[in-house]
Amino acid sequence: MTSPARTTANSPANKKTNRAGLELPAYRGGKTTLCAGCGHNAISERIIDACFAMGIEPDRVIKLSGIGCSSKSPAYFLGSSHGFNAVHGRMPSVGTGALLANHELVAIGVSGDGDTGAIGIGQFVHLMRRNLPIVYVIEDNGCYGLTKGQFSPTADVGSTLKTGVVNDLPPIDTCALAIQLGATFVARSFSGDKKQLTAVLKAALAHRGTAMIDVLSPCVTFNDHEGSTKSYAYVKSHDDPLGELDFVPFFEDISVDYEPGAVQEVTMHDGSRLYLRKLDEAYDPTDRMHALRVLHETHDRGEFATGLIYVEPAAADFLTTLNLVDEPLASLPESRVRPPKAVLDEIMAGLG
Amino acid sequence: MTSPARTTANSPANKKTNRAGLELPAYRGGKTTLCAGCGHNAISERIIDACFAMGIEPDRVIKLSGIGCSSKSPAYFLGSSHGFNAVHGRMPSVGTGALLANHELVAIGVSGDGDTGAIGIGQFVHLMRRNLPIVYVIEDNGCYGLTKGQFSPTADVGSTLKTGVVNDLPPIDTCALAIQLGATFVARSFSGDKKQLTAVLKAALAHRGTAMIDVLSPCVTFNDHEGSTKSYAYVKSHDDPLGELDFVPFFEDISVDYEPGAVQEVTMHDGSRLYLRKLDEAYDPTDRMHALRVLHETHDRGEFATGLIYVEPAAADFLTTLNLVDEPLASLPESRVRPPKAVLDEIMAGLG
Amino acid sequence: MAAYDVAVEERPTASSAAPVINDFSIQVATVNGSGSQTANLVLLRAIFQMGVPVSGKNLFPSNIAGLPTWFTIRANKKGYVARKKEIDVLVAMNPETAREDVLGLPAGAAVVYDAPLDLDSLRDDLVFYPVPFDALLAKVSRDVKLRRRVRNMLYDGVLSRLLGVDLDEMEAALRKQFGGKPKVVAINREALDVGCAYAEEHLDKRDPFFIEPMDANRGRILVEGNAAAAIGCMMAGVTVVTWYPITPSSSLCETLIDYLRKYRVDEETGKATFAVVQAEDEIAALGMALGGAWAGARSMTATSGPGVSLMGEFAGLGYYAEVPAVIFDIQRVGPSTGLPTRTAQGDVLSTAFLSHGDTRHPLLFPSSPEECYSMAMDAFDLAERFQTPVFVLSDLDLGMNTWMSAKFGYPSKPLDRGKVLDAEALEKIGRFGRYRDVDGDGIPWRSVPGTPAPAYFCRGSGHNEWGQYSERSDDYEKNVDRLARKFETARDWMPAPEVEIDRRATVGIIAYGTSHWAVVEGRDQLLEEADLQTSYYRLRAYPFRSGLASFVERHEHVYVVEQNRDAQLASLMRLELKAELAGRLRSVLHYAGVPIDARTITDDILIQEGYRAERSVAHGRMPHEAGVGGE
Amino acid sequence: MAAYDVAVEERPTASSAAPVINDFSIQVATVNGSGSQTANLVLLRAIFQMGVPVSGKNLFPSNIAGLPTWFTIRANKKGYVARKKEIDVLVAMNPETAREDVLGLPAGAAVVYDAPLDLDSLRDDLVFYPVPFDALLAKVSRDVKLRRRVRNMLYDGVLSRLLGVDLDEMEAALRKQFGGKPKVVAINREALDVGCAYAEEHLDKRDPFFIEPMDANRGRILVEGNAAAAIGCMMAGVTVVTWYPITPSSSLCETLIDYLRKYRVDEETGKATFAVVQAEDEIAALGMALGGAWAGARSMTATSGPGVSLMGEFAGLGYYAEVPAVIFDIQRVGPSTGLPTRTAQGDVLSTAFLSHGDTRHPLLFPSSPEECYSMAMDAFDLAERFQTPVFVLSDLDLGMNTWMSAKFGYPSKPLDRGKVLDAEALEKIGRFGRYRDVDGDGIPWRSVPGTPAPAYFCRGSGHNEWGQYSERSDDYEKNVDRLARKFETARDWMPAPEVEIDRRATVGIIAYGTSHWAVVEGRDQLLEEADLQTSYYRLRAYPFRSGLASFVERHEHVYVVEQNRDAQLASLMRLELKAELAGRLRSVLHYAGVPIDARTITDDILIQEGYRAERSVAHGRMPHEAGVGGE
Ligand SMILES: Cc1ncc(C[n+]2csc(CCOP(=O)(O)OP(=O)(O)O)c2C)c(N)n1
Ligand SMILES: Cc1ncc(C[n+]2csc(CCOP(=O)(O)OP(=O)(O)O)c2C)c(N)n1
Ligand code: SF4
Ligand code: SF4
Ligand SMILES: [Mg+2]
Ligand SMILES: [Mg+2]
Repeated sequence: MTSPARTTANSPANKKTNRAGLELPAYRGGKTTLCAGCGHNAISERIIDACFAMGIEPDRVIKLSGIGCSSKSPAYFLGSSHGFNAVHGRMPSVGTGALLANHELVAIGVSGDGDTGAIGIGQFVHLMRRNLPIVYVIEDNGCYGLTKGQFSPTADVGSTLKTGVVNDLPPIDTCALAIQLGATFVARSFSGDKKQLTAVLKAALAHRGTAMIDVLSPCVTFNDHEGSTKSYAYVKSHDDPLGELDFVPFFEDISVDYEPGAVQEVTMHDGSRLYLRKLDEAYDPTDRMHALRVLHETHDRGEFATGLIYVEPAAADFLTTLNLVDEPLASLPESRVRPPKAVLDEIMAGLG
Repeated sequence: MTSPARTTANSPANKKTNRAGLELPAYRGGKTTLCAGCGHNAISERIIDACFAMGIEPDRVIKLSGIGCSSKSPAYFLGSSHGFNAVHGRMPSVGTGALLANHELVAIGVSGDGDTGAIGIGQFVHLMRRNLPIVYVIEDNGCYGLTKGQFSPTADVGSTLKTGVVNDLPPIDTCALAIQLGATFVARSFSGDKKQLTAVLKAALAHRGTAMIDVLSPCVTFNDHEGSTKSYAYVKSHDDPLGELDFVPFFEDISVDYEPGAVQEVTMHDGSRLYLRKLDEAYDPTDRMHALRVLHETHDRGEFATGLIYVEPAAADFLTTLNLVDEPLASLPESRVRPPKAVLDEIMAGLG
Repeated sequence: MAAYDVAVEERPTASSAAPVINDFSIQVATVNGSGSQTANLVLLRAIFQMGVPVSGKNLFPSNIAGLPTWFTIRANKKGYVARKKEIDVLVAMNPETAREDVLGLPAGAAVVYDAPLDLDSLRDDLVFYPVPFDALLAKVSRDVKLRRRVRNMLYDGVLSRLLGVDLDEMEAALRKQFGGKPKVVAINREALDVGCAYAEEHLDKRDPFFIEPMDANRGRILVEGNAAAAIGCMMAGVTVVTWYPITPSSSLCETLIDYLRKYRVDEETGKATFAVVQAEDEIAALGMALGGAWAGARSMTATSGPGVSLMGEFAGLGYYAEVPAVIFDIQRVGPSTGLPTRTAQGDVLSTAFLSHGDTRHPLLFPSSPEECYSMAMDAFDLAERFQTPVFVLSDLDLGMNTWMSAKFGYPSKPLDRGKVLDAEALEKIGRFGRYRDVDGDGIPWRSVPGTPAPAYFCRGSGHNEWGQYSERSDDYEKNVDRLARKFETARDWMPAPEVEIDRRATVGIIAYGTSHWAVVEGRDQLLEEADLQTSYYRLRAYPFRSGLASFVERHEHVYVVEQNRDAQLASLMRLELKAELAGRLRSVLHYAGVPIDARTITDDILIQEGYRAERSVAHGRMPHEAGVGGE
Repeated sequence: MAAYDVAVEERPTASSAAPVINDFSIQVATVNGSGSQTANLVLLRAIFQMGVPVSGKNLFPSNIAGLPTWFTIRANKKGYVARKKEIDVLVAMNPETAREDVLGLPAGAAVVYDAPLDLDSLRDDLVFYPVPFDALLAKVSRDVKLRRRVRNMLYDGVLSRLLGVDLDEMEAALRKQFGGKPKVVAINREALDVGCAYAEEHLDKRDPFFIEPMDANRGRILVEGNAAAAIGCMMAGVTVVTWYPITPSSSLCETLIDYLRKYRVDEETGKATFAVVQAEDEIAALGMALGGAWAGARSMTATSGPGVSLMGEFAGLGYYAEVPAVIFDIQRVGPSTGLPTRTAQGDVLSTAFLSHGDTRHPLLFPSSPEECYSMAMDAFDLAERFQTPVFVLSDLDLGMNTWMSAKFGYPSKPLDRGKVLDAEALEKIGRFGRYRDVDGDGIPWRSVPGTPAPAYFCRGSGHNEWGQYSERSDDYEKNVDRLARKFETARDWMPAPEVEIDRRATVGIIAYGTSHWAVVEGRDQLLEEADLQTSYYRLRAYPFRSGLASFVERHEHVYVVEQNRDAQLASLMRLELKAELAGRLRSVLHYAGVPIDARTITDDILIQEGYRAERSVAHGRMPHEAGVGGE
C-alpha cells in the first residue's frame, strides 16, 4: 500500500493544498440523498480523501456508475469532474469506451453488488479480463437497496427478507472471481474503516490496470436480517416491530480501526456481526493461488479478508496493448484521422 | 466416474438394447451440416453413446442450445427428443425455465465458447451458482466458428487471425470459473477422446446438479493459427496458401486414447500442438482448492488437465431447494393451480 | 360514528364559505422514509370506510429516505378518482418544500403545518392551522424510538377533527394494517387522540371542507393495481414466475410471492405448486419464462420500460418460435431511466413492435384493479391460445396507487390452455407439423416436452410447417403470412372495448388504461361547461377489435387521450384505420409524470373544438410538482 | 481482347434463337466451402472489365461448408443491377440441388453441368453442356491438394468459351485477387485454359447468350456495400470502433480493421489513431461506443437485427442523455434469428422506435456502395451535430454482394463535430447548461471530459437544462419537448431524397435502400409494357424531409416499395402525412429473403392499378430458391 502520509477529511491537514494545488473541498460533490448511516456515504468520503491525498486533478477524472443507491454516489464526490450515470450493470462498457477515447483520463467506477453481480456480471467479467485502467469500487451491501431490499448475488446463504423469503444461493465472491479472471489489483475493505479504505483507494489510484475493490457497505434500511454478514438493521430484539410502511430510521456511521493480522468484530444495530480479518503485514499479495486460498479459507470461517488481496503490478493494461498514439483519440485533429486523397485514390484503384 | 461398462457407436454391443429398451439408432439425430472433421460432430456421437449407455429415455430429454456451430449440434443427436435452439448466449435461462416447468426432464445443454464465454457469460455465471440440474457442454474451439473465425474469450494469448490481428487477452478458463462460482461437477475433455468423453458424459448424466463439461473441440476451418492450442488448420507448411475465399478443406476426425496421469500431445494439421494431461486415478476431485490449483498449474505449463476436475455430489440442486410438488408444474390440473372461491373471498374480505 | 357526530355538532363556524362536503383533495407533503405512508393510508381507508368515494396517489422520489414526497387523497362524492390538480387541504410536514407547496395552493385552501415552519406569513388567502408536532409527540409516549414512528399519526388526529373523519374508523383502519399487533395499534391510536384533542382545543375551523358519511362503498375494496394483478396471476394458475426487481413493477411480483406462499402450497406435503425465481436480469427473466412456457407451464414476468428494452431479442424469439409468455409492463416515465417513480403510458409502440424484423405483439390495457385482475387471467389464456408473448400494459399510477374497486368475481371460465397436443388431438390433426395451420386460423398445434406427444425442435431460425430448419423463400413467406393471419385471428379474441355512444355526439373520445378516469370526469365537465356531448370508446387491447373503425366513423373528431409525448396509441390506430378515418383522429397528450387529470382533457378538447382560445391552467403541471434536486 | 475476338469469330452457330447479347443471368449452383467464390468473382470481374454492366448476388446458407449455394451474375447492357428471377445460364455443380435447379429454368436456358449428374434427360427445352470436371482436373496439376482448389476455375474456362468472356480479362481478375502470388495465378490460369479448351473441342454452342465488349464501366469500381461503408468510416475519421460479430455486418468491421491498420497508423511511431474492440456482446458494443462518444471520440458499432434488439436500453440512453453514436444495421431476415444469410428491410420500425418511452432515432438508407460510403460520413456528422445515435440501415444484399459503383469522391466538407464547447463557444453562450436550448434549434452545447470546458453529469434519469437531476414535471416536459424540437431540426439536415417527377404521371413510387434498383427497372417495364408513367421519390433518411408531402400530393396513388411484410416505412409515413395524403399510399412488399426484382414491382403495380388481374409469376419466389433442410 503506497502513500503512508494519510490525510483525512477531519484532520487539520485539510487546509493545506495538495500537489494539484487544490484544497480538500475541491474534491467534494453534491449533498447526498442516501439514507443517513448508509455505508455508501462513507465510501464517498474516502474517495474524496484518497483523490485529495493523491493530488488527482479533478478535471482529468471521470466518474462512472450503473444504477442503484451505490451508483448514485458519484454525484456526491468530485463535483467538478465529469460523470456518467449509465444504465443498470453496464458501467464497464461505457467506461471502456471513454478510456478508448481518451487514455489520459483517470476513471473511477462505482457500482453495487446488484449492479455488478447480477445484471452486470458479464461486463464485469470482461472488464477484469481486459485489465482496463479503472478503479472499480463495488459498494457491497448484499442487497438491492434502491429497489427496496431484494437479495443480490452477494447475499449470504440463509439471509431472510421481511417477507420471510430465504436466500438459498451461495454468494458470489467478487474478489475471488476477479482474481480468477486475471484482474491485476483486487482488494476488500469495509466502508467504516477509514484508514484501510483510504489506503486501498490510494493504492488503486496508483495502479495502472483494473483495480477492483469490494467494499462491504451496510444498507441500514433493508439489509436488516440476522443471517446477513453485511447488515445494520433496526429495532429487533426487544420492541414489537412497528412495521411502518416506509419508515427509515436514522443511523450513525459505524467506524472501525484495527490492526493488520487482527480480526475485527463489527456489531450491527440488530446484533448481527461481521468479522473482518485484516491481512497481516507479511502477506504477499502477488501470489495468485495463495490469494485465492486465503479468500476461500476466510470465507469458510465466516470471515472476510480485508486489505490488498492480490496485485500484479507489471501486467500490461488494455490501453497499452492497443498501441494508441500519444494524444487522446478524442482530440486528434481532422488531418490525423481523415487520410489524404492519395489513400482514397489508392483504394479506388485497387477496386477499379 | 460411474458406469465402467462402456458402449460406443462402433462396438458390436450396438445391436443390443439398453435399459430403456432402445437400440443405439434411437439416439441418433439429423444429418450434420457442420464441416467434416469438426470436433463438434464427435461430441454429438459421444452424447449419443452416453445417453444410450445410460439408458436415458429420449422423450424425457430436452436439448438446449444458444447460437453457433456448436449450438446447432443438438439437431444431430437424439432426434426424437424435444430441442430448443434459443438465442445467442441465453440457453441457461431457457433451460432454467423448462426445468422449473418440469423437473423430471433430463436437460442437455450445448453451447460454444463464444456463446458461453462472451455474450452468455452472465447467464453461465448464474447457472453455475444456482446448481441447476443440467448437463452443460461447452464445445470449445477458441473461436467463433459460425461467424467465420473471430476470437472467442477462450482463445489463447498470441493467437492470430488470417488478417494478422493478434489476441492479447488472457483466455477465460471456464472450468476454474465454474468451480469458483460453486459449480458441483466440472470436467474437461477432448472431442477426440472417445473413452474419456463418453465416461465424463455418463458421469454428468448421473449427477444431480449442474454438470459443466468443457470439451476442447477443434474448428478445422477457422482456428488455423500457430498460436492456438485448440486448432486444426490447413495446408500451411509447404504450399503457397491459395487463399480461396470460401474453400473449406476436408478433414478426418482426430482421435486420442491415453492413460490417466499421462500427457497426450495432439498434433494438429498445421503442426501446432495441444497437450492434454489426464488426471491420474489418485486425483481427488472433491477438493475445491486443489482442483483450482491443478487448473492453474497445468495452464501455466501450457497443458490442459482433462477428466473430472471437481465434483460435490451432495449439494442440493436448484429445483430441490424450491421444494416443488412431485408432479411437474406443467402438468398440474386446474384444480391444483387455481385456488377455490373461499381463497378469493378471504382475500377480498381482507381488502374490503 | 359517535366521534364523528360529536365532531360535526361542535364544528367550528368561523368559515365564511359554504361547506364543501366530500369533494376535495388532501395533500400530505413530507419526506420519504419518515413513515407517513401508514398515516396516509389510515386516513384514506377511514374515509373509504365512511362510505365516501376516495382515491390516493403517492408522488414519491426515486430514493429511499430524505427526499420530498406528496401523498394526495381525493374524496369525491360523485366517484371521480382521477388526479385533481387543485389541493384543498395541505399537510405541510417537509421544511424543504413547504414554501413552494403553500404558494401553489388555490385561495381558500387549508394548511395544517408543523408550527416551527412559520408558514402563515406566506399568504393571507389561506386558512392556516399550525400544529406543534414535536411538543405533541412528547405526550404520546416516553419511548423516544417508538414515538418517532407515530409522529405522522398526529396529523391524522388533527385532520379527523378538522374534517370530520371518524376516529374509530381510523382505528379500524389501523387494525387492518397492523393485524395481530395490538400494542402497535394502541400507540397509534394514542397519537390519533392526542392530535384530535389538540385540534379540538386549539384550532378554529375556518375552512369549508368536510367529510360526511355516505354509502357509496358497499361491496368495494381498496387495492393497488399490482396487488390485483398478483391475485389475477394466482387465480390464472401461474406456475412459473421469473422477475427482476424494478420500480414500479416489483410490488406485483412481491405481492404475488406472498399470495402464492399462502395459498398455493400443497397442504399435505407443504410443497409449492409454483416456482418463483429472481433472475439475474430481465433478459434471463424472459428467457426463463419462455423456457417454462415451452415446457408447458403458465409463465410470466413483470418489468418496466428499461426491462422491456432489454427483452427485445427474446420477445422476437417468442413471437417467431411461437412460445407463450405473459409480460407485465408497469410503465414509468422514459426514455431511458427517466423518472422511475413517475407514471406514463409511454411503452405502447416499443412493446407492440418489440424486436427486429416483422415482429408484433398483443397488448392489454387495464384501467382499474379489477381489470388488472381479469386481464391477468386473459393474458395467460391469450398467450397460450395464440402461443405468443402477451404484454399487459399497466402503469405506475394503477400499479402502485390505492384504488377503490368492486370485489373481484371468481373466474367463471376454465383456463384456456390453447392447442396443446394430446393423443386425441393428434388423431384429429393427422401428422404433427408444429407450424401447420390445421384449423385455418393461423394457430398451429404444439406438443410439450415430457408428454407422449411427438417432439419438435423449437428455434428462432427459419422453419417450415413441419418444424424443420428451412431457408426456403416459400417456407419463410408461408410462415410469416400465417403469423400475420394468427394476429388477425387474435383481434376478436382480445378484450372488447367499453363503448358509450351518445347519439347526438359529433365528438368521440378514445382512451385506455388509467387515462380512463380523467376522461370520465372530463366528459362530465365538457357537458356541464360547454354542453359538449361526447361518445366514448375505452380501448382495452391491441390488436384492435374490428369495431374501432365504425366508432371513428360515427364522429367528426375523435380525441385519443394518452399519457405520452408521441401519441403512441393514436399512431397504432393510424396504421390500421382507413385514411379517411385516420384523419379524424386528434390527440390529447399529457406527459408530466403525474397522472392525467380531467381539466387537461376538458381544456384541450375545448380549445381544439374552438370553444376556447387558451388553457385555463398551464398544461399538465401543478404548482406542487416541485420535484427535487437530489439524485 | 485477342482471345475474345477469336472466340467471337469461332462462335458456334448451332443456336437457332437470335443472339442475346449482354443481357442475361448466369447462376452457379454449388456447395459452400467448395471455393467457388473465387471462380464466381473472377467471372464477374472479367465481364466488368470488358465494360459490360454486371452485378453479382450470392445466395448462401447459414453454415460454413457442405450446403447449397447459388451465385448469380447478371450482365445487363442497360445497367440494370437488380435481381432478375429468370436464370439463363446455369452452372450445376451441386448434386443435391441440380434437379430442382434445372426444373426451375425457363425454356431455352443453357446448363453447364458436371457430367456424372446426367441432367440432360430432365428436360428437352434446354441446352445442356456436360463437362467431366474431375477428368479435366487431372490435366491441371498432379498435386491432388492443389488441384481440388481450382476445380471451379474450370467452369470459368468453359464459360469463357461458351459466352465469349475474355480469358485474359479473367487472368487479370485473378491477378487482382491473388496479388503477389504468381504461382496461384498460374495454376488457376491453367485451369481456365483446360476448361476453355474442353469447351472449344467438345461443346457445340447452341444457346443464344453472349458477352460482347462495351464501354460502360469507365471510372467504375466493383465493391461490396460493407467495404464501401468501411472506407466511409475511415474517411469520416472514426476513432473508436466496437463490434460483435454477426452476419451480415461482420465484414464491415473486418474490412474497416484492415483499412485502419493500413492507413491510420502513425507512420513515425507505428501507433494507431484508432481503437477497435471486439466486445463481449452488442450491449457492450453500444455501451462502449456511447462511452467513447461522450468522451469526444467519433464512435461506431455495426450489427444486424438480433444485435439491434439487444441495444434497446442503450439506444434509449443515447437518445435521452444525448450522446452521439453511429450504428450500422446490416439488415437480415427476421424475426428472431430468422434467415441470417438472407436479405430484408425489416428493421425500420424497430430502429426508429428503439427503446421504451418516447424515444425516436434518425435513420439513413443507403441504396448503393457510394451511399454506404457517403452516408457513413453523414452519419458521423449527424450523430455529433444532433448528439444522438444515428442508424444506418443497409442490408445483406447491399452489404455483402458485389456492386458496380462510380469511384468515391474525396470528401469536400470538413468533419462536423457539432456543438462542442470550447473557450470561445463558452463565452458566447454564457453560463453552461448541458441541456439548454441556447440556439433555438433544440440542440444544446456539450462539453467533453478531459478538456477545460466545465463538467456535467451525464445521466439517463430526469434532468433539467443545467444537467442537474430533476424529477420536476416542468423540467421533464421542457426537456422532452426540446428533444422533439431537435428531431424536427434534424429533418432538413438529413440526406435529401432523389426525386424524379414525371409531369404526366398520376402514379408515384417511393422506395429506399436496395429496393431502388428494382424500381429503376420496374419503371421502365411499366412504361414499356403498359405505357404507365411514374414519378419516383427515392427516400434516403428518416425523419423525412418536408418535401415528402408535396410529392405524395402530386399523385393519385403512391406505391411504397419495400422488403418486409409489414410495410414498415409506409407505416412511418402514415404517422406523418396528413390523412388525405396517407390515403394515397399503397404498398409493394417483397419478403422472400432474396433481393426484390423488377418483375414483382411491375406486376404488383399493374394489378393494383387495374391493368392486370394476376401476377405473371408467383409472388417473390423463384424456382431455384430451394433452400436447404440443414440446420
Ligand atoms: C434494466 C434495469 N432493471 C432494473 C432496474 C431497477 N434497479 C435499480 S437499482 C437496482 C439494484 C441496485 O442494487 P445494487 O447495485 O446492489 O445497489 P444498491 O442500491 O444496493 O447500492 C435495480 C434492480 C433498473 N434500473 N434497470
Ligand atoms: C445477438 C447475436 N449476436 C451475434 C450473433 C452472431 N453469432 C452467431 S454464432 C456466433 C458465435 C459462435 O461462437 P461459438 O459459440 O464459439 O460457436 P462455434 O460456432 O465456434 O461452435 C455469433 C457471434 C447472433 N446470432 N446473435
Ligand atoms: S436503501 Fe440502503 S443502500 Fe440505499 S441509501 Fe439507504 S442505506 Fe444506503
Ligand atoms: S466452422 Fe469450425 S466450428 Fe463451425 S462447423 Fe466448421 S469446423 Fe466446426
Ligand atoms: Mg447493493
Ligand atoms: Mg467456438
